[in-house]
Amino acid sequence: AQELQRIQQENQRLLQYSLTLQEEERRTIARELHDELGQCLNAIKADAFFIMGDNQQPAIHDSAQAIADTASYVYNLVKDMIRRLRPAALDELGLIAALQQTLSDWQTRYPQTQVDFQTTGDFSHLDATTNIHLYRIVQEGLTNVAKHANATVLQINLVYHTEKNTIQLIINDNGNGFDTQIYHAGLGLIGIRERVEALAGQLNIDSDKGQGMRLSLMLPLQN
Amino acid sequence: AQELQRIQQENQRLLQYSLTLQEEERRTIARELHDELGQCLNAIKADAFFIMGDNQQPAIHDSAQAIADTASYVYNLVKDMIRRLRPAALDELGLIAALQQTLSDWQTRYPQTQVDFQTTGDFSHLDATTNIHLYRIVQEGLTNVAKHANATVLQINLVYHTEKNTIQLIINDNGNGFDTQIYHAGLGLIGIRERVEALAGQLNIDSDKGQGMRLSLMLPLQN
Amino acid sequence: MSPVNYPIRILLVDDHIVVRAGYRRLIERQSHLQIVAEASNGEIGYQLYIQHQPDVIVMDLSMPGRGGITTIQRLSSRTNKARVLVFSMHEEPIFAEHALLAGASGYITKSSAPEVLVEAIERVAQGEMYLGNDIAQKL
Ligand SMILES: Nc1ncnc2c1ncn2[C@@H]1O[C@H](COP(=O)(O)OP(=O)(O)OP(=O)(O)O)[C@@H](O)[C@H]1O
Ligand SMILES: Nc1ncnc2c1ncn2[C@@H]1O[C@H](COP(=O)(O)OP(=O)(O)OP(=O)(O)O)[C@@H](O)[C@H]1O
Ligand SMILES: [K+]
Ligand SMILES: [Mg+2]
Ligand SMILES: [Mg+2]
Ligand SMILES: [Mg+2]
Repeated sequence: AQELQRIQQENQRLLQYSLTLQEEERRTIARELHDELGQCLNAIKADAFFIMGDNQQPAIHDSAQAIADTASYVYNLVKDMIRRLRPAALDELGLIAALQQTLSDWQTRYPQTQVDFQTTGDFSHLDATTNIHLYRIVQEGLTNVAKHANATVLQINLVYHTEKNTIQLIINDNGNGFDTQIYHAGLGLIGIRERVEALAGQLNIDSDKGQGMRLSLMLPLQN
Repeated sequence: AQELQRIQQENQRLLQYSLTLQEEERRTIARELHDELGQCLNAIKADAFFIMGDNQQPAIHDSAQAIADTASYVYNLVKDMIRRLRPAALDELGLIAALQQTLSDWQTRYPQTQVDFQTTGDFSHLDATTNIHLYRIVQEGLTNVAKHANATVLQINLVYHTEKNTIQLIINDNGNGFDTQIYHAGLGLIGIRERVEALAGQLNIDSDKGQGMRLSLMLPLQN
Repeated sequence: MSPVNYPIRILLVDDHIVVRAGYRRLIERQSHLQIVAEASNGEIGYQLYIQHQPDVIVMDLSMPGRGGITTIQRLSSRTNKARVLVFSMHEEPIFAEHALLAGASGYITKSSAPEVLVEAIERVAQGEMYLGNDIAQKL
């Protein structure tokens, strides 16, 4: 039993460690892309416009136009990559602001599902690791609702329980649901389970055919 | 004991899964950077050169020059990111070619250590996961030799044992070595251990002060 | 050196549309070069080679489906007349080694100056081997 516990702790430590490394790497790449590329591409575009305005030769005009178009194309691509890698708001404005931003983007894309986001308590002092894990879990929850639920209501509830020093996250939709006895976990739910485990939390998934789905998790906070 | 084994298997599965996901993501990012950004930047440069060659107005020439310079600068940045993320040769030319390239780059940077790379058998049919893990292990081995060993000889041996359907990798240097009883594992050796575990392999590290270091691992192959 | 009929007829094989458009603009401005066909992957490139018998194939390596190296192997086992100039993002010399082994006549990287592409096409059309400076130094 002691051996068991030791292995479980080792397990959690390794998981935590490799997830943290991965998020660090994402953050580094996003930052590099953001800090350097965006500005450079805009500078290129400005020079291309200058050439177009100042020159009448058609061949030169064509080349300058091609440069401007390609620079815009690359710029959009980079913006997209950065967004996928790391939500800028998370580091700069904190978890709640990042979630608000993400939920409002999601709401625009899926107007048929009404999103209701409620928070209770102060989340400004969460550490970066907890922040990113919670953020990614909500992100995967949203993807699943869009993909599988066909729901009309999606509730997301984030509660800080002061007395127990724990955080509770609930993601609840009223859509198709699924039979928890026979479903096949994809990468999404495994990833959520991993992150909860890495934070030594508890995960519950309740669902049934036609009954929507309710994902609920409890995280103990250190210190 | 059964419970223990179950947990260890679960452990290995999760590790395997999260390492695979991470490497997949790296590959995707590297490919996007390579296929889209790199090529677009070169196309921009080509058009800028054309404008320079065809135009005498100094203001236009300067702008085109600025475009070419900025595009080169960004290009070098992106190339660096790609190299860190994923060696293109691994996916396109296979494990042996990728290792040859990496070892020859390393040899150029560290001419004081003589590198000897030997392979026995055919490695063209390894799956992508085994490829990337073996590649990363050698990569970390090289970093460690450069950082800690001060060796004059580094031998790398990759053997495919047909009868047992296993792969053996040996990384052997004749440098400083370290006391395996008291050393502190950094992220490098932990990472190697993780990858070997994820592949259900066996890892052995032999070393002692002044005796060099020998890292040897055995991987069972599926099918 | 073998005699060359001008214009040099070129087949351009690259999966990236921006690259093809850019290099088409560049090549079309040279009166002695002519693009006779374009392909977005190795399979189509192979078919178009048979159909058009171009003087030079300018070939990318990384493409979805059949990539550059297997296409070069396939071309060289069919005919010894196909002259392939590899034009790739990859700057590691191991790619050039593999391409030349497969039967390519030249290798330049996409970060080479445009004049280099033009010169390499001319030289390969004349039956010479051509390696870009950056690669030749590292080989
Ligand atoms: N909100 C939901 N409503 C209905 N079914 C769901 C919901 N979330 C998950 N499921 C069911 O659970 C399964 C597993 O989800 P999971 O996120 O692990 O995988 P996936 O979404 O199918 O694929 P992946 O996340 O790897 O792209 C889904 O295939 C789906 O059947
Ligand atoms: N080839 C080697 N020769 C001598 N000592 C080595 C060698 N490889 C590893 N070591 C010793 O083992 C220790 C742990 O190696 P490890 O790669 O885990 O960490 P690190 O290299 O110190 O840091 P990191 O890899 O996290 O950057 C090293 O600090 C060093 O003392
Ligand atoms: K022409
Ligand atoms: Mg999912
Ligand atoms: Mg190390
Ligand atoms: Mg390509």
